[in-house]
Amino acid sequence: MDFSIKQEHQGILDTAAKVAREDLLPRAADIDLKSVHTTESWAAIWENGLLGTTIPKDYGGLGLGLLESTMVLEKLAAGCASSTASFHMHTVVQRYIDALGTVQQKEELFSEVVNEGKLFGSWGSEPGTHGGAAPVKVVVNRAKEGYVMNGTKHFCTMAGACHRAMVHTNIPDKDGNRRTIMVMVPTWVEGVAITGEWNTLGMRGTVSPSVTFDNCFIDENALLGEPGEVEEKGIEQTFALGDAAIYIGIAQGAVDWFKEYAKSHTFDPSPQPLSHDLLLQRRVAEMTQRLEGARYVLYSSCQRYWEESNMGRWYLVSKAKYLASEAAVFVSNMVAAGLGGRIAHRRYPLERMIRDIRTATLMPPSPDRCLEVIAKYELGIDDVQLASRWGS
Amino acid sequence: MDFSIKQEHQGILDTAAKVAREDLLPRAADIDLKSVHTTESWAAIWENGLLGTTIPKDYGGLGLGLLESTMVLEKLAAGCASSTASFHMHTVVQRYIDALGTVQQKEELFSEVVNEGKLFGSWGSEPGTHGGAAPVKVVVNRAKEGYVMNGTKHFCTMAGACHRAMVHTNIPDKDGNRRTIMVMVPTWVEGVAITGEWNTLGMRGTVSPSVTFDNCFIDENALLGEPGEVEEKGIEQTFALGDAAIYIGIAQGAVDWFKEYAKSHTFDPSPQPLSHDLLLQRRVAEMTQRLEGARYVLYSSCQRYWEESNMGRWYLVSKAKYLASEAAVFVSNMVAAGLGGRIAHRRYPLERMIRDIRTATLMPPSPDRCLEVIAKYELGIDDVQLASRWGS
Amino acid sequence: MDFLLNKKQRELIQTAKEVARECLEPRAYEVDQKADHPRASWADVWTHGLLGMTIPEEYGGLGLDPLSYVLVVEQLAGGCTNTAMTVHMHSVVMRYIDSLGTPEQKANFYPEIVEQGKLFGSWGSEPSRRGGTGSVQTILSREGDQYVINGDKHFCTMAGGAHRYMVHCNVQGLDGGRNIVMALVPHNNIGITVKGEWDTLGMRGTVSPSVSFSDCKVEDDWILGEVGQAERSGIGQIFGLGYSAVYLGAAGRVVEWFSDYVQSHHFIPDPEPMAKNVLIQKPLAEMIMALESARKVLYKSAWMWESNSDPIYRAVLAARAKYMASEAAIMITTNSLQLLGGRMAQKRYPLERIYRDIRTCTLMPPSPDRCLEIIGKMELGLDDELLMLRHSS
Amino acid sequence: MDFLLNKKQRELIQTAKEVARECLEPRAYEVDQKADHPRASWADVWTHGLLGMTIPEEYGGLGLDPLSYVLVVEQLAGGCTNTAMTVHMHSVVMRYIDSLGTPEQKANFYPEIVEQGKLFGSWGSEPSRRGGTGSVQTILSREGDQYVINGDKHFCTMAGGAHRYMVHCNVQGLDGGRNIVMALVPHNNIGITVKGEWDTLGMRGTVSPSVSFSDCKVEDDWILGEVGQAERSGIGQIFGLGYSAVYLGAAGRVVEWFSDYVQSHHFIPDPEPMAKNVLIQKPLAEMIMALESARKVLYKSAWMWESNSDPIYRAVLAARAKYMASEAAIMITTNSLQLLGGRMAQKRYPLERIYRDIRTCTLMPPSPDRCLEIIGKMELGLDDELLMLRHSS
Repeated sequence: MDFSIKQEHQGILDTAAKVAREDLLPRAADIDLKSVHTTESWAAIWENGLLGTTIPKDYGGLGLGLLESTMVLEKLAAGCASSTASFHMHTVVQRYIDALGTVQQKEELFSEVVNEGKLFGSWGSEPGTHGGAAPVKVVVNRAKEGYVMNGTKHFCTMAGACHRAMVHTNIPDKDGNRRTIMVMVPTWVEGVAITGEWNTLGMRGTVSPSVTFDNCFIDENALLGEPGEVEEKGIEQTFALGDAAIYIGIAQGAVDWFKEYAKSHTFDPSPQPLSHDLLLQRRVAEMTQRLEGARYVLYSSCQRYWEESNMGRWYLVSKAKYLASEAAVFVSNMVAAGLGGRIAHRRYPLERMIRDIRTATLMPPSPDRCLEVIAKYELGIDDVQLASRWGS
Repeated sequence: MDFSIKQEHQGILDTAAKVAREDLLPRAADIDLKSVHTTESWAAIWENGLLGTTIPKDYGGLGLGLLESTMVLEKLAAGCASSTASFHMHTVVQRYIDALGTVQQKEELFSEVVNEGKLFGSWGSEPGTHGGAAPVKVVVNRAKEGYVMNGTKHFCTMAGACHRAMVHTNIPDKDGNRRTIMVMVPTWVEGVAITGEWNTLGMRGTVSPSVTFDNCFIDENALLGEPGEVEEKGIEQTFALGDAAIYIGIAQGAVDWFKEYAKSHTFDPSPQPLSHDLLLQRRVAEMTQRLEGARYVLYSSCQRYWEESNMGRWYLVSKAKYLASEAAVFVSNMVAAGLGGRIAHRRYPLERMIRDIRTATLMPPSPDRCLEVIAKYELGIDDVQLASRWGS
Repeated sequence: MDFLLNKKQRELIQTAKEVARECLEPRAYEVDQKADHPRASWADVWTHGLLGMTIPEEYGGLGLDPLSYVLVVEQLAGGCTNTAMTVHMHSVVMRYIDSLGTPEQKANFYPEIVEQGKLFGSWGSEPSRRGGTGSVQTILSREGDQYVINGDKHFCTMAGGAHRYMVHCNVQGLDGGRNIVMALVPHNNIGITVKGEWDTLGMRGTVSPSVSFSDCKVEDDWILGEVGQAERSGIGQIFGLGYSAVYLGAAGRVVEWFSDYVQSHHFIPDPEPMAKNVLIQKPLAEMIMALESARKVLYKSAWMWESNSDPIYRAVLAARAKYMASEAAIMITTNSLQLLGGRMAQKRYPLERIYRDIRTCTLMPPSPDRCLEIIGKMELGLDDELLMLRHSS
Repeated sequence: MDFLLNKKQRELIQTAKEVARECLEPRAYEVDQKADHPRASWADVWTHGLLGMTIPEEYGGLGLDPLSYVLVVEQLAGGCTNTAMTVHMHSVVMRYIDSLGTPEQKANFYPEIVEQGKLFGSWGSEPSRRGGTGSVQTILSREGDQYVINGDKHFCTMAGGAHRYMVHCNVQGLDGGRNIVMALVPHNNIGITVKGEWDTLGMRGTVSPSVSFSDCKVEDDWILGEVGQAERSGIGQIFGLGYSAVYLGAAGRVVEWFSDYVQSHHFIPDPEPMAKNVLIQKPLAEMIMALESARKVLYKSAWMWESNSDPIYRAVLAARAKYMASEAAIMITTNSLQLLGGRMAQKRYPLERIYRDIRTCTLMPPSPDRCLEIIGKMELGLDDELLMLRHSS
């Protein structure tokens, strides 16, 4: 066992922490208020060389493994959860491209990210189906010199702001069976229309309206891999690992702000800063310990992820996501109770952090679902339907 | 022991529940969005005969005791916490008038409420002092044919919307010592200026900016009682009882909405509504039981309130406020986790209820302070400074 | 609404508290250590007129309403959980006799309690069945001209200590469904064999081993009521109400003891009594509030009890009380021990005993899971599922 | 970062697990019931080479680093908490000897363990002092040409069972401040009187009564190091690390036992094994996650241990581990008992024993309150207060 971090990675994490503090945090309040895309924050991530964390070094990225790229998300989320959540989605898309793309596709797509700072979304959810279920309503069919795509996606994060979106679609394979395929859709093409609103409790900068594809023409080159090939790659569950990192990151940001506030504020009749209050010290300790436990379980899940079977991966991500989500909600309650009415004002970032935690942790799978996966794995109970209910 | 409710009171509670459901709830989302005064909701409370719950029957009010008037607040808060919180403040002002006013003052002031639907605010907080501390900065001095008032108040709920505000001020008594006196200030007079913003996580309709009094002329008739007389009346702590009722009320409103949603929504692949889910049933049970315990402790505190010494009153209200606040926060976490991402959308009232609970329960005294009071009372530890630290 | 007690209730509480503190509590340690019946404490309960709490006044009892009853049980538990729990079980049997028995049966059995201080036990649980799911495999059948019982019972409280036992039996021969009937048997009946031992974490004085029935004869007129009547009567649900009173009585004693202790003890290097420490005050107040809110819910359930005898209605009332009371009691015993530290693990302090007792008696059915399920289904209007729950359990 | 164990650690765990399950666990019930020293289990620990875990390799021990050490203690506790706890205390004394002892002392004492399987105890607590606040009233003084100890100690683990005891003494004559020194005394020394009894909720085999010293003679060369050196060494904080390993080892055994039980049992009227019930699955997963996150924090503290020997730094590491481990262990033992119901209160099931053991050994200082205070002050940069906390405690 070894808890140390390599020097090379520590440098990247320090950069991420700096970006979070200096670039993301100062913009977070305005983004939240207006509920708009976090364009400038993404630019800062790019300018600091972090947009390609999951792009291989050969293609100009940082080539980070699952553990290190997840730690970058944790650091960034302490500054702004919304921009980090959409950036997270972008990094998973790079994993898909790396796993499924041809050399030509990689060269072209990765270059847009590394050299031009473009972002790629990932649109999977469909109305009436759960998050993890295979796409059924967005279909791709052969057309002259390419394909046409039709259907509607929900929760299309970065719609209107990303350069391309990796749309989870279904396509007939050679035998005519419908299989899943990822399509890198340029968002500017004809037949792509944004519909719906995005007005939420928190995570308001992860603007995620619905998108409809109406006979949208797709170039041959936009399809990643063969029909069904994506199902074998085991990338899907890495979404939940990044989510867990983001929960821990926002919560750590809230704890850090709480600590700074306590160290720098004194209230009558006490002559000393709030930090000298015993009950406040306990709160800080309880929060940091919860986060610490969640953090190392997450890291450990990241480390073991690629060695595991599919069920083992569900198990690992469930453990990470469950603890991270519980710890973050715990932190949000503790900071609120610890500072009282002061934090309810929107002029303080804690108010936003609390809303972001409450909202981000509502993303499926729910804690109950995670616990179910953990228990079934440990008890050796087979559940082939698990993946399809994951999103509920 | 007797848990029944008199028929006369049950009728009033039914009316309150109806007003909450039909008048307050439908307006709550808009009020929250705009962060504006709940004028129309107050009108509905008046039109349904509830504006004078704490005004004696002789003066046209309902003449409810502490227990019943608190129960009315609980019912109303299930519809809209913001309008109920400001209405609550108004009802406490009537208690002060009843306890301190002359017959002439009562006739005049109560008539404004009963016959004209006017609202009275209560402005006590001052910058740099805690909620429960005696006023020091807003002073009243003798002037020709009346008094002049100077100073600034914080958290002036209903400023700009209430007809009169009962301002907690200090005044020299016969011996020249400064004592507390309540002044019924008409809000339209010269020298009253609203300053400051109100932009909060929740309870956004309890618009509470700062108000400055600049040589504001006050009629002799505006002073309630003799200097210092108010300190003997023991009304102050009833604020916290009403707060507790509001917490329970909002939380019950959230549970009720949660139950209705669960009964009426079905999600694939289950053929039955969500209400058939065992874990959801547990959630409902845990929430209702927490609320039930808090509710009866509150009622019991109301019943015993007037018989108690000052310390005994702090003890009773601490018990009620602590349990109500813990139960409400518990409910807000449980409903969120129970329905997941669905509730984060602002189109659902739960989103607002969660913010309202989180914000309202931050009002001093904190749970820690309540626990301190309870323990000291039970352990027989005298703490004469208690009242002055109550608001912290 | 009125949260004050009436004069009769105040007097009852006073009597019960005196018995509990002066008679029961001094023996509680020994009862626990020996895992033996609290016979001397039962005698004191009898002498003070509380063994007939639930016997109608016309038969010499107190005929207490459920609210007054739980107030008394709570006080008794403040002295000795074992005595309170066994007296409670006995008192439920008295209610069954009142509800289901003939005038002859009442005239036959009640004087044994009122005049002789005898106790009656109630044996319902069966091996391999989930707790609280009633009697199925203990069969009451007709052999020639008499009734006999065959089968096994678990958790047979007061085995060897009570005078008679009310055995929950299933009537043979009717197919499908459950056909429960209550049969009274004397303690020394032929065909009753105590099989298991009783060596438990806590509640050691409730002596509840397994018991085997083999052609155990039952007098014709010792069967209470018609087949199925016991279940329809809505009596059995009061078990849970009394358990709740035991939990809160014991937990209340812990809070009181804790309060006294922290006021009178201080430890070097702390200069003041523990009571002055905010880290003692805060959790003490949390304990007090858990206790108080659980009490309110229990009292309300008891107050509402007689307004409806429907078993499902009462199961919900009992579930409310039991859930709150067991959560509160576990929290209070766990935290008080934690706050006072290692010294309290020693058996010479009462916390150690009460802690074990609470952890044990809160395991009695219905479990917190089941309580929550019952309450949740009721709140969500799932009456059909409640009914099924009842019939499957 | 790497969460995998190396080959040596895997082998150690394997050995420790075998000893725990095959030798220690079968005796755990008896050790608990008799409240007697687990002598036979100590012998097995010795035979398998684990009594010298913290003795340097050059003296025939294993010289384990803190991480490997806690992994072994955790495994032992999975078999018998009493054995694991006493072996842990013994192992801390070995660390003191290594850090403070002269080569002569090491050559004198270590063979007693390695070759003869003797155990050394450590007695620090004193009556009337808050737990963990060290030694002040047990005085080491010069009488003529020899050292003698006078005073009272509490919680003297292994009293009568170990070969020698390391007594935390205060040196007389220097005014102000504390001047702790560690003195080794043989178990049969004149002037040592066992005064209290040891009859506790759990951890009954750690036999830790009170002991009185009256002019108890100490050999000149049996004092470890200079006055004050023991406190500066940062050794004592590892007590808390080992406690955490005991908690998690016992709790891990409970989770494993619970898992097996619910897979192999079902109760009428439920048609399937308990493992299929969501109300079993969910709390089981909660237990697993509490265990896993506490383990991660413990292992990290152990991994960081040797990077800094400052007592405050190590107190924070120990507080982190102990807080998480005790919360997890209490939750796991409480909930597992609750979920499996009344049957588990019987002493024939291991849950009953482990439940009492965990509730008892988690009471050892530093308390959760103190752990949180230490962590909180560190997080908030209150180094002065941390220092004061240390000196006042």
